[in-house]
Amino acid sequence: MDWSILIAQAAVNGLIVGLLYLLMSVGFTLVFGVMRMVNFAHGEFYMLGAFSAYFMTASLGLPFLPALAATFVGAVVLGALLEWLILKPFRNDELNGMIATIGLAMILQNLALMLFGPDPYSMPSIVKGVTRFGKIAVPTSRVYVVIFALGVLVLLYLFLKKSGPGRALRAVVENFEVASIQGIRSQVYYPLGFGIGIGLAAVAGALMAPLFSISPFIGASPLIKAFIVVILGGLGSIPGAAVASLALGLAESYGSLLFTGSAVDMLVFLIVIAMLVVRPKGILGQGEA
Amino acid sequence: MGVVIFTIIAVIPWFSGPYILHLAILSTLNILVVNGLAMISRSGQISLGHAAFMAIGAYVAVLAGTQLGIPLLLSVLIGVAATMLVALILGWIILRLQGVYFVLVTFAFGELIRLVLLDFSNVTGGANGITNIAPPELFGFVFDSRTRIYSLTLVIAIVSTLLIRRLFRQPLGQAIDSVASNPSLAESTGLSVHRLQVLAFVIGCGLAALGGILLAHYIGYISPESFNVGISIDLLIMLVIGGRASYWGPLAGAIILTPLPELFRGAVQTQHIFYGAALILILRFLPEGLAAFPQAIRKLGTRLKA
Amino acid sequence: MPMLEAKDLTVSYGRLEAVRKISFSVEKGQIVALVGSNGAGKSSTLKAIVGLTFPSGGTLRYEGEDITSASPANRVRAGIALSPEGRRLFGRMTVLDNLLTGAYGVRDKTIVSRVLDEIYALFPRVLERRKQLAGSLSGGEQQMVAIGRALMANPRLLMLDEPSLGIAPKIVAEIAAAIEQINRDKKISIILVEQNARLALRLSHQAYALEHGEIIRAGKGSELLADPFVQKAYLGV
Amino acid sequence: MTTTILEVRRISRRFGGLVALHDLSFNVSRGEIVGLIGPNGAGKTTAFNVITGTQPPTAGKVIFQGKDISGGPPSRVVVDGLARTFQSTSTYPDLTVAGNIYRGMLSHISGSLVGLLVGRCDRGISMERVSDEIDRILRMTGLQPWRDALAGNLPYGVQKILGIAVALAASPKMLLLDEPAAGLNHEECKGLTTLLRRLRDEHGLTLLLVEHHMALVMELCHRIVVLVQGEKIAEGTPEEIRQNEAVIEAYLGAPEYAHA
Amino acid sequence: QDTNVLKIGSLTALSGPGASWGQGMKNGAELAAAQVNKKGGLEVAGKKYKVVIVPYDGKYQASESVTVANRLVFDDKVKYIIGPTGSAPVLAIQPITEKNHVIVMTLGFTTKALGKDKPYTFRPNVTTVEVAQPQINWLVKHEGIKKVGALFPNDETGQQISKDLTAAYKKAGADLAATEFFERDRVDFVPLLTRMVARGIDAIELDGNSPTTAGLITKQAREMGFTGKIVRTGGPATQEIVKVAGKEATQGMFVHTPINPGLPSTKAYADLYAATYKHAMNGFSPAFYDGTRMLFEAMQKAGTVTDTDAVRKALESIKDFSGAMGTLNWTGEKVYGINHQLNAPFYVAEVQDGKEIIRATCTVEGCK
Ligand SMILES: Nc1ncnc2c1ncn2[C@@H]1O[C@H](COP(=O)(O)OP(=O)(O)OP(=O)(O)O)[C@@H](O)[C@H]1O
Ligand SMILES: Nc1ncnc2c1ncn2[C@@H]1O[C@H](COP(=O)(O)OP(=O)(O)OP(=O)(O)O)[C@@H](O)[C@H]1O
Ligand SMILES: [Mg+2]
Ligand SMILES: [Mg+2]
Repeated sequence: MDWSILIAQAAVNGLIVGLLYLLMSVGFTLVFGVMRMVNFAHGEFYMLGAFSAYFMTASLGLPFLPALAATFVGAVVLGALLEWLILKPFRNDELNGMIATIGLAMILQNLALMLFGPDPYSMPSIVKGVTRFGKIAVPTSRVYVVIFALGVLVLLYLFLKKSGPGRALRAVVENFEVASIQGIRSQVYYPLGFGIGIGLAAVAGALMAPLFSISPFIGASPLIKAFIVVILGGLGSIPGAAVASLALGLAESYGSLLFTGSAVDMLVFLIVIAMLVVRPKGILGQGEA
Repeated sequence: MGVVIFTIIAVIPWFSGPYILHLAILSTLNILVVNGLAMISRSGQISLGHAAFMAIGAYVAVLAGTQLGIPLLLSVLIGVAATMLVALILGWIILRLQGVYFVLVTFAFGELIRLVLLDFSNVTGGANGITNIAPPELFGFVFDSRTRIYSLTLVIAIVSTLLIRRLFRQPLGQAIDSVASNPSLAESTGLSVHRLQVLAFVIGCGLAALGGILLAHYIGYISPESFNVGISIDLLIMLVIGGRASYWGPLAGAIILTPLPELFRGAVQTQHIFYGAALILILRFLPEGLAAFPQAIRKLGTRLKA
Repeated sequence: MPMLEAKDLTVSYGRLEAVRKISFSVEKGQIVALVGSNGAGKSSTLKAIVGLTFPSGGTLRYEGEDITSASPANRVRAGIALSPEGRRLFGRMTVLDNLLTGAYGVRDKTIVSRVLDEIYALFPRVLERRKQLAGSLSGGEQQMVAIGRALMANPRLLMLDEPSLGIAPKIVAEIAAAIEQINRDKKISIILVEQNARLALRLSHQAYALEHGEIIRAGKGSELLADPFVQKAYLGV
Repeated sequence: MTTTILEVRRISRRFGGLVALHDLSFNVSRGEIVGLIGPNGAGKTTAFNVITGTQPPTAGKVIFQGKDISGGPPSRVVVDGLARTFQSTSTYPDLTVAGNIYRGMLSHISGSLVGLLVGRCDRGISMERVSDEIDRILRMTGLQPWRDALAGNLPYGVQKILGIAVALAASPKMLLLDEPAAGLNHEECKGLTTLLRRLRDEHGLTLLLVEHHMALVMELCHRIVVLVQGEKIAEGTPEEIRQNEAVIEAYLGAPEYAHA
Repeated sequence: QDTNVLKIGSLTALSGPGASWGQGMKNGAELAAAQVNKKGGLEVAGKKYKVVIVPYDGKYQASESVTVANRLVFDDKVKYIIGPTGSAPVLAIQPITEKNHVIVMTLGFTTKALGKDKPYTFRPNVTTVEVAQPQINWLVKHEGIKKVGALFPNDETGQQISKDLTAAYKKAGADLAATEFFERDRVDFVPLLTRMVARGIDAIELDGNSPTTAGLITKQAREMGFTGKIVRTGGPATQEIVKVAGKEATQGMFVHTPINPGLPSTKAYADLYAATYKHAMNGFSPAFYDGTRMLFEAMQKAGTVTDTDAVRKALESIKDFSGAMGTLNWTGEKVYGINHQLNAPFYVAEVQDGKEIIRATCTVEGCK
């Protein structure tokens, strides 16, 4: 391989990984930006999503797509229930809410550990082989995930910005009372919003399951990536998250090409800090009151 | 009342075995460190990178001792001072951020410090850490038994609590409170939000550094992983569960949460589930933290009477 | 049958009774003014009608139905809308999103776009600023959006809590004209709470003066304007 | 004495593409009460923010007592003697009225560490005199009856007065008031007028106020500056402004519904 | 009844990323205990002891492990600890255990874990230091690999193994030409692999990585079209790797294994484990089963369960112990200054269809 191909390959790798990161973090961005909740259990729902996809395909013999849909629906319901049963008292308290999700994360991870054991599971790829764009090779399974990721994002963006329920969700979270006097059934929207965020996390886990491995501990990575994406992209800004994820993917890809060791990761954190100082509202962030 | 309970709790370890003493020492160190976190929190900011400042203090002090042969007391001073300097520079830059942004950036800083400690292994010993750290020593008196160390850390914990209590009865402390409760009003009455928050941050990180240094000398071993983000989260949990708004908060949080995992330790499979559930329940029923427990009881009492 | 009827309405916050057993009614197509000093209980009355607080005593009937314990969402769907005191916009949403949120329960899209156009015609400034985040608007601009948001619900009973607060004098006149026009053209009943008592009384068909949670004067707007107590206490004559 | 205390020199302020203030200049003399009026969104609050250092101007300068204070920070500007109140109420809700006033005084307590941190403060109040000083401000603003009430529970009108009291606690030379009369009823407005006039007459304060309550503005102000779309369109005595065609057209309108 | 109880602490990672290894360790100890208990207990100096394993979670963390060690030593008053999992934990608890003469059987890979000044610490599993050189010699000779690339987690294990392997490859006449470090949580290795493959390597070395990571690297390397050899000269985890990477990607891979399923004693243990815990054992489990049994034998030899000094000496003197893994001895004098490192047979295997086929049998001296 010569350098020009290497650089192009790194760009493609970076963009793909960036999209995977975006998928991992978008549910977190939603819950964080819209509901102002730092959801430390995000990674655990990602993990549960991966397990769900695994068991539905391996044990129940479902095809992948229905398994994905079932995972999403199940996760939305589970998320809504958990919000209603556990997180409701913390709706207006960012800090206590955050700690409650830490507790939730502990419970979920260790329940998974009890149920599934510590050893990794592996799911067969949905598709095999390598797709070639000229001299650049990309595993076909990743191409699929990327297409899904893009679809999910567009839908989510449209839901939040253009649909009535999306707007209502933002309104409820900003002011429960005032939203209710716009005719919105406020009580329904908190669980729904959290549920959708959880659903997205689970779908990301399910989509990523065939690419990576599945174990009770796979939630850590998406959580950290989500943190970084949210800082870089700005509070709950979906386009911001998209740009941030791609930038992160590219930075890591080129970084690994240029530096050794943890230099790349250190660099990422330095950029994150610098970014917050220069543009505290994120790459595409707008001012807010 | 609180004082009486605390005194009883503080005396027990002297009459128990080394294991209880160990937990007691950790609790007192946590009181010190969480006091630092409380200081920052009272200025209206929440740090998720507190353990990183314990790490900076501990590594600087220990390396100053082992590599440069600096005597202990001086190395402690150097460790704390270096940490406060880092906190000053960092705080000056990042304290213009508010709310969750600040939380996230301190988180990022914590990760950065961990990576630095891992990567510059020729100085820091990398992931293997530093072993054989000598026990603390003051003017020739070596704190090599647990009872001695406990006496030292207990005194330091109490002194730090009293100092903070005193500070918040002074105009300076009240100014810090003002900044937390209504920053724009504070600013418009001549209180520099930025400077006061930086001050609180520097003091808070200084306390963390002292705690980190004492921990290093007590355990005799440090590694980057002794101060990872998980520890920062644990500290924050202690603060919130203990109560953010009162001097008793860090005391209650550290004294109850440090040994709490021991309660469930026997239940190997389920201990973390119990712990997580305990967190959620405490937050649910005592959102102001354990320090508000007496008030909650009183309120319940009046409601029952009425 | 009156459009809205309050009987012995009481609103309490803990031990404090902000509104004490007041009874009044709003006829269809009327403008009713509530005047009174600070803390008299005007806002509390409006909040109780829309369901933001639940009355601790008394009943509320709206279009013949008992709504005393209906949820706010249901009341809004039945045609009650409030532009609350202190504006209370969704600061992190754009002006347009704020307005559209007001129309949440309105199914008919043609109504939504028609009312939107009416609001833009009434407040050109809002049209200009429709893409800005509501939180960064000037005080008066926010007030305009708050009024607009209540109109977007296409209500049959519109309640305005201090609509002229922070509004430039010229616009106050325009808002006053608009209130009359809305009432006349669309037959919307209006409850108006105002510190600017002269304005409120002039606009109203029926008026009540509230003090310490109790109705101390009731009558036609013009009657209250002429009342010596009202003149002294609220008009500074 | 008619020396200039505040000099606003050609300030501008943009938000993205929006020009909120354009090339605004005016002066305020010591002991004067000046009104700043204009339609909604004209840039009055923005002008306040720029003068008090809450937002930096995109161009121009603000000179206070001969010193360039543009760009803040606000706390420094306050220590220099220029204080402000907010358009909405702003207090420490969990503290009593006296406690709020004490908080307002913190930057001026001499010999405390706060002073060191905030910078020099020559008009320091010694710790022993603090409670006298609180009483003085309570008397000045007529808040004695509320002394021990929690700020968060106060009626709206009283909270607004408390806002002024807290600003006074920082011993300013000049006070900027953003819509002090909004939400006040007729009685309270009258009280406010008296209070503001006393502050000027008896305590020598200079006042700059933004207000839509024309009766109050016309009665109180020596001079009025009119802003429209970020630009000054008129400046003069209340009489002149009342007659000014452009001002009537842009702002005052027909007088019928304006505050009596 | 006058049955005596012998408590043995188990300080392993039961939650978090090290849980897979930690549970294998704990289960090994429990199986050993169950075995003697079934026979009525461990007979030492005429008394029968019921063996009780006290298992605690060290979370793979130094600070947590210190607290657990305190609890085991001072509260539960145990004299023997199986564990801890990981190097930082073992270094962190040694000040307590050594001072209190508590015998520790650790998995910590660091060379610093063993030493003359740490007479109570033993390691019942072989590490890279022991296994790398013979296997690499064999691979270089028989498979002709020359230019090797390797990815390591940026932690103590990774840093240590990277050093050891570089030296070993050099000694064998090959070159560990490209090494990369990454953060432990990483799951995507394509960028790192891209760069490594660009250096023209003909083999990838997986030693030093957790099974999951090793599996992911294998899978992703094959996905991007890497056709060279993939080898793993340390760390028993073939099953997990195959699980993660799939049979196709692991075909023809060369792995280290301490387990020869053809050996009857090993098979017996594997069956027992599977029957008891309903899942297959991992490669470290037999080491701790054997380690615990060696401990029992040492107690019997010393005739005491309380005098750990005597037990330690008896343990050191055990020779040719027949364990589940084969014939076991102590070694390590040369490297660590003390013979507290287990010397067990190990194997080079080739993965065929997801199964290990033993290709060479090795000892510390060399492979055949
Ligand atoms: N949420 C609340 N909790 C406690 N007390 C309240 C609450 N809201 C209002 N009050 C009290 O109830 C009384 C009536 O308040 P209300 O807001 O209805 O008066 P208002 O007539 O609208 O006055 P204003 O002219 O100031 O708006 C006041 O004494 C007020 O302090
Ligand atoms: N942060 C901001 N971002 C964008 N636009 C802003 C921002 N702050 C203010 N503006 C705009 O600048 C203009 C001036 O606002 P300002 O608050 O100064 O008006 P004002 O004269 O005080 O009006 P009012 O009398 O209604 O309070 C308004 O149109 C407002 O929407
Ligand atoms: Mg009101
Ligand atoms: Mg304004």
